[in-house]
Amino acid sequence: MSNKTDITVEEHLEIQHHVKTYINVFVALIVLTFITVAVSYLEVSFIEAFFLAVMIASVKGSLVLGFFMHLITEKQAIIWILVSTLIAFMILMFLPLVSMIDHTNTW
Amino acid sequence: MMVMRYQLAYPETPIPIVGWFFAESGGIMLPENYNTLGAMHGTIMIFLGVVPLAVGAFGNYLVPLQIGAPDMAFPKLNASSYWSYFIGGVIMLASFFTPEGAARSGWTSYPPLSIFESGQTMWLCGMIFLITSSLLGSMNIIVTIVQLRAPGLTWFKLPFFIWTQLITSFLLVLAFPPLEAASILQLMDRVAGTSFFLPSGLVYAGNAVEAYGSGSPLLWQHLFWFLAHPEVYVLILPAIGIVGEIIANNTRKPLWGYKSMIYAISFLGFMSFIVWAHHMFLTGMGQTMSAFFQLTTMIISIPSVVVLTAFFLSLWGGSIRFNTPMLFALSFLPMFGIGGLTGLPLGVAASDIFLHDTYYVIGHFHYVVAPGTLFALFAGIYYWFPKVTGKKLHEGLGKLHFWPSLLFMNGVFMPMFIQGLAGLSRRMYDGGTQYAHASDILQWNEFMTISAFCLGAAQIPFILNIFMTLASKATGERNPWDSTTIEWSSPSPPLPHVNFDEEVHVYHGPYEYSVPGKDKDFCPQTVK
Amino acid sequence: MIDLLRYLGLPVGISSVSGRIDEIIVIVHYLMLVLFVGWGAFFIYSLIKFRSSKNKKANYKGVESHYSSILEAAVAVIEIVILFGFAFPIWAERVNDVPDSRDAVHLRVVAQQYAWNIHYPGPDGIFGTVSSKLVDEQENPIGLDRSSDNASDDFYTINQLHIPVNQEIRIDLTSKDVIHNFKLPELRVSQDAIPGMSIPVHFKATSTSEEFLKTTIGTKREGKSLEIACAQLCGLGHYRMKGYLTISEETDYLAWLDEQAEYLEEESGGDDDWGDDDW
Amino acid sequence: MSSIPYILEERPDTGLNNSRLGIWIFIASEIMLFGGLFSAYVFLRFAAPEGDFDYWGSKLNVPMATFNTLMLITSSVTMIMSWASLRMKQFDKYKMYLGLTILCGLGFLVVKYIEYTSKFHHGIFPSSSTFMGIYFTLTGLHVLHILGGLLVLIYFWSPVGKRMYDEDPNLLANRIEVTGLYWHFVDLVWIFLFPILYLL
Ligand code: HEA
Ligand code: HEA
Ligand code: CUA
Ligand SMILES: [Cu+2]
Repeated sequence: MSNKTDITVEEHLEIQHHVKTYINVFVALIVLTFITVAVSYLEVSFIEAFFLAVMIASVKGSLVLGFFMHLITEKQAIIWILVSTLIAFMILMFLPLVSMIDHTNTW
Repeated sequence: MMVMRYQLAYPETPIPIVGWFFAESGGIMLPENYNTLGAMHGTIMIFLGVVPLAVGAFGNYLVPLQIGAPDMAFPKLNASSYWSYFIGGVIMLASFFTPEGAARSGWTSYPPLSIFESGQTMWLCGMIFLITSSLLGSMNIIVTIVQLRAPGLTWFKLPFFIWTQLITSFLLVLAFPPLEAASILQLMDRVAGTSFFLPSGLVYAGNAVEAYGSGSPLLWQHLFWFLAHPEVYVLILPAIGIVGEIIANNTRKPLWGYKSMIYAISFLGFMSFIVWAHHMFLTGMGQTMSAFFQLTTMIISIPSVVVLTAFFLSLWGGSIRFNTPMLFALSFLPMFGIGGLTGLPLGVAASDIFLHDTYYVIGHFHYVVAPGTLFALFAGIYYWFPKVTGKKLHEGLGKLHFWPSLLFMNGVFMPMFIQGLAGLSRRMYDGGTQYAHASDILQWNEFMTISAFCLGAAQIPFILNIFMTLASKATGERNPWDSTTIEWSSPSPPLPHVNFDEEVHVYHGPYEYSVPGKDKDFCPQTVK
Repeated sequence: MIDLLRYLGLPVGISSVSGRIDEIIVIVHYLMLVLFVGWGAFFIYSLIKFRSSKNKKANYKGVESHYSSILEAAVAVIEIVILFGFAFPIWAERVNDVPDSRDAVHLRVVAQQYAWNIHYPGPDGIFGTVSSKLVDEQENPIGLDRSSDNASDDFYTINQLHIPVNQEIRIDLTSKDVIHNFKLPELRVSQDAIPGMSIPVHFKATSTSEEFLKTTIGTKREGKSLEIACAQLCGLGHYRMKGYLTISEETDYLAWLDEQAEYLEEESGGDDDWGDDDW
Repeated sequence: MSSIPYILEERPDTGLNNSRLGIWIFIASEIMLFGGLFSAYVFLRFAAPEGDFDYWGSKLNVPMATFNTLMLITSSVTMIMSWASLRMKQFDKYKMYLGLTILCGLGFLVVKYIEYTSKFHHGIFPSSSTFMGIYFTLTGLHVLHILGGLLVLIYFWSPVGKRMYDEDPNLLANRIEVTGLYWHFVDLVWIFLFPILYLL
């Protein structure tokens, strides 16, 4: 790694390049925010609205994760941790729901 | 605390010695006391006892040693985990002395009961701290294992105990937060008047409940068991790890099927997230879900069988030394076997119809946690005591501790299966005296109570042993058991903050015992 | 095995489902016994054979055959067979073959701390409307709306469940306050009563209370008839939340129904307060 | 101070340093924490009477929340800029960006405060309905996360940061990177909270 105060020119350029990406992502996020709000005024069924909203949120989320949190260049170990978290998360989200629907309930 | 509760073999008679606790009722235990003690026994044993012991104490102490690291990765985090535990513990214990009393809705805290009953608020606050503590602790363990392994210590050279700690920590990290969320929700229900867990139209004690309603009591059960099933493997995995270490050491041969055991427990860890609703078969579950959860429950029993089988086969061809740690570790096997096997009829929904919430369940899980986990922890204490203090516990007293414990453990818990088969419900203040179908098996209550007292008495040699040994002179022997794993190459006790007095480099797998052609029957990981 | 389990405490089963449930309990216990004895024998044998005083030097390799995997596979296969052959069908029948009112004696059970309210639809076989707003612990514990259609002939009992023998019974189970569990141990019936949900249970009793009492002669249970137990912690009175179950021949059952109808008649002539009936 | 390895430099075989791995595991547990609440939200929404959630959801103030979303996104980008500046050894820029981040965070809190109090003024409390209950719980927990994050940010913005920088710029950069990861995560949670609570 570099010493205390100096960094090499290449490093500097590389970071500058990253900064450009950050700005682009920032703009994309802003645009998407307005799109979500706009979309919420569409007259669609709940399920459609739900999927639209979650889709856009997921896109935004992936942008944040991927670029701000550098997930796209992150190490294997962390990807593994997140993938298993995601699986657990999905289980937590949907199994209770499915089982609620499956319940025998005469009301 | 256990013992007091168990007085209930003699319902409604004044209780000797501890009767002052129930002074208002003339020494007679009231249902509220009983329910409180039941709930708090479960909570304390699990969240304040075994988890902190197995993960907090054993994990924090042994993980750095066994991987040749100077310390845990985040010492400050460790301290905050400890303090969080401390606060949580104080809240839990203090709740006994508040006017409201401690929680009395079972350690499962099913709403709506838990929302109406007193004492629950403190329980929830305590739980939030305890959960935070466990979370911080397990993050630390994961980072330590991944990052601080000594040079040369590759994944498949890790001792089995480390693997169990790693999986356990993952279970904690992923399963505990939903319970924290659920606790927050229940806290809101209690203090902010929300109704997450209250359906509409409740009438409690003759009055309509003034809440908005439209919540669901089942939501709590889902969130609770989403944690609590992985939790039971949190209780058992470190125990299995300890037993593995001790068996390898005292059979003087490598663990049989080391890799397959690692795969088995990883699989077990994953599966443990999708079996939770086997605790909820009788909540009106439909065919699809019950089939799914029965299937996963049966599948998850297979890795346990694999691990146990590996342990049994490890014995074959060994040169088995029967010292105290080994005795506890060996007795763990059939005891966990009984506990695990009795899990099967519970996991089959059709038989669970009859056995659900009977003493059969109590028997099942006490066999896995008491003579199971608890024995493994005892084994671990006997085994690592020389490392921690530089002094070896007395063998004779150890055996005096072991044999009566084994006997009376079974005396306490075996009859539970009989009572369960008779259909006796759990959490009965009077031990079931009211019910006709319990009349045949009531006599067992007395037997179990006496056994429980004897079991308590059987712990006296253990405590004596600890104090006597502490008072004796340290030998500082590094490796009294002729063991191979890394912790035994450090001084006893290990040096503060660095643990080891020389650079650690690892050359071998964890269990190189009786390697053909070597003159000594063990070959430490750190020696070329 | 069933004798062993009976000896240990398993009560006699007297319903259409008890036979199959007992059967599966027995099968699983066989599996457990075989595994336990098998492994146990191996365990003890190894401990004796390989004790260090006799076997000075351990064998580095240990067991080399892979029979154990076969064994593990066998355990898996047996479990699958148990599930698909027995457990799933029983459950399917339990939750999918719920009879409707025409084919069964249809009752409602409303659990509360600490009692069982049994709601009978009366001769018309149709339940009146209930509402939690009308609940009055003294006068109207189930919140029955007497003014609604079909409600006039409804009646209820507290802790007294009467059913006819050999007829399909369907009970819609719910709770007023907290979660309870409606358990008839001898009938192998058990179901959580959850507030906000109404969950059907169905079964057929195969022996009357009287016949059952005969089987208890000579045991500690002699003279104690059938009961409803609560199998879910529901508060301080959980341990005493007990109801009584009476299974009678159809004629006796009908007579009992008539009796109840008469009470109802008397009551509606005068004013209310008829709830706590004949016990 | 300590002999613990891989505090800053990366362990060769995992390619990670301790704190980066640590924070990601922390985030994993946070995902599950919010996951529990999201799961509760979905479960309750399905269990609730038809239209109940829509009715109460329509009482929320969308423009304010949109504004807040933009605030958080901005704070995220300033956060990462401050880290980038630090890596380019431009301490003053770092301090400015970090200050902006803190301001955005504070702004978020102020708007949230206005939102909450106006709800209370209209007699809307968590107990008003299940939707409001989950709304207050979710956003409340999120606010707590913001508060926690702000405390850490202020800590690094204060002279402590300067001292740390003078001692070892890489240490500060590492701390800021880790804090940033957390901060982005909090932003991420809001990105999901916003449509789910306000727009659906
Ligand atoms: C350490 C804790 C622990 C462990 C490991 C387990 C393991 C298992 N548990 Fe248990 N369980 C609990 C703790 C545990 N449980 C607790 C605390 C409760 C009650 C909670 C409450 O309601 O309060 C409970 C309740 C519980 C229920 C709910 C019952 C009910 O409420 O109706 C069920 C149902 O499926 C179940 C199933 C199982 C199964 C299938 C396993 C399987 O993983 C077991 C697999 C193991 C084996 C199959 C054994 C293999 C070994 C051999 C084959 C060799 C044996 C032979 C010799 C040694 C000689 N458990
Ligand atoms: C880890 C968990 C654990 C352990 C070890 C135990 C141990 C024991 N338990 Fe417990 N029990 C539970 C968890 C546990 N239990 C749970 C979760 C419930 C359900 C609660 C509920 O209904 O909500 C329950 C309920 C329960 C009941 C049923 C109550 C009811 O339904 O009405 C009974 C009844 O006999 C019982 C008895 C015992 C006995 C006699 C022991 C004996 O084995 C105790 C013997 C104790 C010792 C031998 C000492 C213990 C050691 C330590 C505390 C560590 C000391 C540490 C060092 C010295 C380093 N328990
Ligand atoms: Cu009703 Cu227990
Ligand atoms: Cu379980």
